[in-house]
Amino acid sequence: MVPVLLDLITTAAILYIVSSGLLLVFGVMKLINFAHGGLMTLGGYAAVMATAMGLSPWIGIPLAAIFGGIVGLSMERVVVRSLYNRPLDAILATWGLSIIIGQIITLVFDRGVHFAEPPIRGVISILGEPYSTYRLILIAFALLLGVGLTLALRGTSLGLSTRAVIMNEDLARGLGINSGLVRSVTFTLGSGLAAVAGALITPLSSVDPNMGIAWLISAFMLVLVSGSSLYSLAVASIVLGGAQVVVSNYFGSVLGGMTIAALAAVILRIRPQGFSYE
Amino acid sequence: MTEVVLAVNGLSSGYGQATVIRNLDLKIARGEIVTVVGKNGMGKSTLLKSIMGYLPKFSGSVSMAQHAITDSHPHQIARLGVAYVPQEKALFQDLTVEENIRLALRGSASWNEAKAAIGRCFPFLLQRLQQKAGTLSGGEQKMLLMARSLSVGAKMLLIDEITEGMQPSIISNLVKIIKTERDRSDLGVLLVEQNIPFTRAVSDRYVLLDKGEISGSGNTRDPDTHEKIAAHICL
Amino acid sequence: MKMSMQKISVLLAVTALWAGSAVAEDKPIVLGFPLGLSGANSITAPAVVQAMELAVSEINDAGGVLSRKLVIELADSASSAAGAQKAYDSLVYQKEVDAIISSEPSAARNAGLPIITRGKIPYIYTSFYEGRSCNKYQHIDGWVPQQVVSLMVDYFMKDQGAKTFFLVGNDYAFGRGLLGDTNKYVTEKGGTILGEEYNPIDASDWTAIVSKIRQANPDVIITSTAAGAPNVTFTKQLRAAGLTAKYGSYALDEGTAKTLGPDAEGIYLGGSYYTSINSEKNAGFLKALNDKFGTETKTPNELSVPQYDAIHLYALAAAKAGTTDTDAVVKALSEVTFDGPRGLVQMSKQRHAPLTMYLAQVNAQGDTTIIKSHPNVDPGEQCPNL
Amino acid sequence: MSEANVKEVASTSLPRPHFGPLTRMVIVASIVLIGVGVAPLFMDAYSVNVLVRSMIYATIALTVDILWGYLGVLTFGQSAFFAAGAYATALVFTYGGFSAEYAFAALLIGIAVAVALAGLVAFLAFWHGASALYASVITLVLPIIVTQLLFSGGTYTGSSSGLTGFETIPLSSEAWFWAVGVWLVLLTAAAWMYTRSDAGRLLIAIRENEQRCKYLGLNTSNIKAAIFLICAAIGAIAGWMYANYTMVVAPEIAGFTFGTELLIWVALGGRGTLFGPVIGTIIIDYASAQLQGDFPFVWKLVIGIVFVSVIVALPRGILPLVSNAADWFRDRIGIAQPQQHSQLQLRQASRSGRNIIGVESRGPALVVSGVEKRFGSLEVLSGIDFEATYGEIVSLVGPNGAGKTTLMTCIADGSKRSGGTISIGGHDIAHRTPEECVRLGVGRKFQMANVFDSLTVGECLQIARARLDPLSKWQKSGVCSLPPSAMRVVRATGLHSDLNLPAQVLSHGKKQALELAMVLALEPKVILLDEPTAGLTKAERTLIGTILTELAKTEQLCILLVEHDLEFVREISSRVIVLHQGRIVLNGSVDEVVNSELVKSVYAGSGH
Repeated sequence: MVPVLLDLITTAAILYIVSSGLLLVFGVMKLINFAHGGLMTLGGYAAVMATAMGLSPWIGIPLAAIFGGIVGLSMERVVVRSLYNRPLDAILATWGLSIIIGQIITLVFDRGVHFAEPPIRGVISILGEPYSTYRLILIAFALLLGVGLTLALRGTSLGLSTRAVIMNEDLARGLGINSGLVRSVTFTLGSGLAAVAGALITPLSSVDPNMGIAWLISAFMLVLVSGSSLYSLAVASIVLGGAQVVVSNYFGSVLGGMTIAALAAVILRIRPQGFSYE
Repeated sequence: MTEVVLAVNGLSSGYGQATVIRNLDLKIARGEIVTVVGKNGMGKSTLLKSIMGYLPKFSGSVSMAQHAITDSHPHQIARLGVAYVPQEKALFQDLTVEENIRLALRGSASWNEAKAAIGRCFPFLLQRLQQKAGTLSGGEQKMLLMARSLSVGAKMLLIDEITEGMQPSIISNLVKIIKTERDRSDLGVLLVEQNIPFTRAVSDRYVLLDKGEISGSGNTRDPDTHEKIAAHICL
Repeated sequence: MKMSMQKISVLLAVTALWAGSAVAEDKPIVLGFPLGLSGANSITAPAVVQAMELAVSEINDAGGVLSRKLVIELADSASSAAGAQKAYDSLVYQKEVDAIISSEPSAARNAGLPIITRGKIPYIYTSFYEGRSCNKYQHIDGWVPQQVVSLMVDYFMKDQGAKTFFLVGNDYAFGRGLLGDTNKYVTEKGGTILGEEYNPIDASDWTAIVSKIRQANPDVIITSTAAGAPNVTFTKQLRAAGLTAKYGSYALDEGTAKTLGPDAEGIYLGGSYYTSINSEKNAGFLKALNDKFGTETKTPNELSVPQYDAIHLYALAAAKAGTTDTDAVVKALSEVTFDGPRGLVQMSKQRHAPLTMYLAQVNAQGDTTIIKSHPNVDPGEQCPNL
Repeated sequence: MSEANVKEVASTSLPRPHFGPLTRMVIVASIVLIGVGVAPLFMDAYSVNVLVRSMIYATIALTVDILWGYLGVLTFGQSAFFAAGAYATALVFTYGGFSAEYAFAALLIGIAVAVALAGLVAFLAFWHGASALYASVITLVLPIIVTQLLFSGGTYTGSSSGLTGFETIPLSSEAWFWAVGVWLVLLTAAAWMYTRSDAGRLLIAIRENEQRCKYLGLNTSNIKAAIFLICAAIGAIAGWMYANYTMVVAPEIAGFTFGTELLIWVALGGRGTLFGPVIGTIIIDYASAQLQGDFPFVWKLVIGIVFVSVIVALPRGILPLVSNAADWFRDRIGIAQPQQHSQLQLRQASRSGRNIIGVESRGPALVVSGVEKRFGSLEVLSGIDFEATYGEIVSLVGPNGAGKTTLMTCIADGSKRSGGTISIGGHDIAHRTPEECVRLGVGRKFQMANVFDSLTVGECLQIARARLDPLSKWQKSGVCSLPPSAMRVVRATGLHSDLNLPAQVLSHGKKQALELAMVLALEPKVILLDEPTAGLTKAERTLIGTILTELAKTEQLCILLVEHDLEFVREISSRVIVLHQGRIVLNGSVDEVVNSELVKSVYAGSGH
């Protein structure tokens, strides 16, 4: 029971880390960033570069944040900005951007798998069960991310402005908040988070030009059932991630792989607002 | 009269294809309180939204303290010192009282000055800074709205039907506060109203709006004010 | 728009036909290579290209085949069925190649086979695969499950005294086929299968499977995960969980093992080619590659060496048949033998090849060490009707 | 206009001899068909083979265009239906062997499976209230699950390797080229005729303003589902052809990647143009066969960059750019294209009466009792009780936020109120959807003029009439029958001379009038008008007022009116209901209300 429980919590933590950037963008801008997977890949390669340069694997994480942020900012400026009123087109355009990111990575590196040194190896014993230390650290990261983002949104004036734009953009503009700037910053931050997530999962994932795509659909579904709340996302990660672990354990991984997408579709059919309160 | 703070020249605007405001001229001087009176659907709110940059201006120009704001965005206009109080959805219900006010503070305006202004006008709010705005009563929410607009160091207030659903006693208090703050910092105030007693008590001038055009105006001290306005807005 | 495009094609076609007939006598023999230049197989493609270039230049330097030169015609199959259809069409109908040699995923091969059949062209498939692909124009010099299973399982059971096994694969034809055979063989030999688990081919999360392995606590884990990412994600997640059972993989290649760093150490690999094979032919092959490509040399692998062998086999077959005529070449391909880096290769068993099979282990440096080899391992019943 | 069937030619342009669109289409299609017939004789085998596949893909791209470009449903899932057709064929041939009967059976099975899958998707994605994003999500999940099922089929479905080695219809490549080419041309022509037809305009109406369609009594969910099912069937047919022609199936044809590739082709060709996606698919697929080998990675990068640029800068794709350039060129050399005026004729509809379910002409038209509406803890309406009879004009007045529009919504959509009952002509509306309420005889006009901006005035009227006069599915009928009431509004406001103008260029007043005419075209018994005179000039108001008064009298309509213009209210109302803070504070004659101190205080704001 203990390992299944730990699997459940760590899976939820990984899903939370992977989805939070997408949620931030969806919450503020009401559009789905399909380049999220591509940005995660970028983060994975940041970790590869950190290894290649002989830096500590931990350096890969801020490096990923910088890469993702820069790429995200340019994407917002050049492409996403003109699609605020065309949310379905925004999905397609960001998907196109994801293709572009993947191909550029392929051209710069190659199509193959690359090596990134994991920050930590080994297992520690939890209630007599040996368990992957890194997966446990990811729980801490997820908590840190959740608390950090919540504090950033609640404690800083930019965060306050961001929340205001989420709640009522027109009113926020009338109070002197430059909502365009808030969107830019949000997209940059969301992209940075995507890349950080990519760097964080490298110890558990292969680093190749498609690494992020595998996570995209799960992240996308989680965000849709979470609306725009970080809290709902935590609930959704635990419920859907948990369902995936349970289904994989008792009905096989093949069904487990479909769990998040299928369950989310059904949840949204029954309750269009998903796990959020509104 | 002294320096003009808000000048509207030949403004036409509206929604999409529909022209609601037609060729409208209006000037507000510093320290002047002007009320636009009209029935629902005559374009009062549209006028404020157009000035604030929410709606496209089809023709004409608007300037605020000598800055042309005809093509400016709402946030730029707000930063020039215009505090706008919309009629509906004017508060962030899920944010606290303090957050609602802080959101409007820009650059020079400090939280301490804002608190001082709140203490002067609506001292009860200081005890409730951490309360969610949505949990305030309807009347209290209106006062929070006023508090927000008065605490940001604005030069010009645009207020859309603040008295809607307000108790008469609160209304008379509001009149006092608006006038005091006007005297204190030489504010220009543009109100949109249907409440005749409030209009008479608070403003220096009134303008009658009819189907997007100004159909009359006057000084609120004129003895026939009530009749003129009543004839305009009642059945 | 459509019309004008067609006109251009018409012109091109006419020109090609005319040019073709004029120089028929001494034209070179064109070998078509549909190859995953993009998509999943693009990882191994550069090594494959080098191996084929080496083979062709060796043959041409020795005077060619039937005193005609060999020429390489490459086409990208994008490692997919749709891409393969385009590539095979282009090679068969546009480039009019004399034979096709390829090392693609099974879906791409299957997509190409109907075109081979229509075009009536000798075809050599050079990848290890799940077995039982039969077509009258096809020969195969890669290994099939029967050839590797006994080698791997016998080693663990006899040499290492292992009793319990856990099988892990991706849910795809090769994964299922290989593990199914393994399961059967282990049971026959008196071992116990504690679990046989499959993950979707595009899955990146192995949490539940790793958990089950931990609970089952087997002596040996044998995997048949898909090449590239799945091999890596599984190994990383298995190692992160601190599981120390013996780990044998049918699908991990030397190159990917290197990108796993210390996680790959100790993994047993089964197959027909490793660079560490200690033979004169292999040493000669590696040297020739190095001489030809220098610092650009890509590590040869389980796809590139069979490709090298296949080109030589084709050359021998055409020489034996005395013609490039399809039926004669296909017949000769079952008869010729080539002694290459992998040892003797003859596609004589129902179009499949008995091969020398090797068991290797990854060492701390990420290189492989050969532990065991079985010569002349029979592919068994593959195409009894051919 | 007292006689029925009086024709009225709306367009003023002179009838001059030129080919009608239908004739031109037949000519173009014939030329292309001849091209298809001749092409394989001149092309090399390679081009024939590649183009057969490209043309099969083009038929699915066409369905993607109908769904996305016309209906506004962004679908990632057409690949799944393609796979259904292809796998049905491969499985039947693999396990049953080939025969003509089996080939036909495989086609039927493929279509059946695809339609069943599409039915499931439609059930999930197109229910009343589902968002466009949700529909896309479902179409995204579909290929993922179908692919997984194919993998899980193991040796039965061939898993990752797919199925091959089965015998199929023994046709040469050339024969396939002809068969697929003819099918593609016919399908494109049919799609072109359908999208140009009256019924095809409805797709655009749904894309633009689904809500308005529902309030015109059209069950948009069913319409969307029907189109989706047909497109799934066409996808399955394409899959059947693919499996027969290529003699192989692989799971990738079901996948999300192929689904997105279809979207890319459609986007580049030009969504909503039919020809663009068809030509785009053929060119891009053909070109990628050539270029992908030479520049494997750069080619995909280029496609990605072009795709993003097109989405951002040319949402209508590249084809419109080409045709605009052609128009410009024609203008330059002076060959002016004759302006296509569909010459819509208005006819007076004979009274149908069949639309309203058993109206009790005696008794009240509308009974509202105890109606409440709450948003969370906020009470917007409470204890609303009133009745209105046929021939009566009742005005709802009250300050902003009094709940007037909310009350209208509750009457027109049975699912909106939180409590109480409403009945129309003696029928309880229960929890009926807006389109069902229309069947009970409710017509609703919205506050902001709510018409279909990119359709013409005539098309807007036809769609308003669609519930009673089914739209032609293959041509522009050129006729729109209107009941006398709607006809009167159209003629009085001069809309009859604007029938061929896009609705978006109308003045605000004419838009309001058009919407009113659209509502009247439903032959309602109770009409709800939300500020019909907002933004109108004095003259327009008077006109509308007169029309409404007459309609109430002659047609015995019950009209419920929300109005701020109290002068207007006084002129036309038979009764006035004053709403304040969600309650009825007064319900009486015009005079009673006008002279009420209560009302004055409500309006003048001097207390409650």
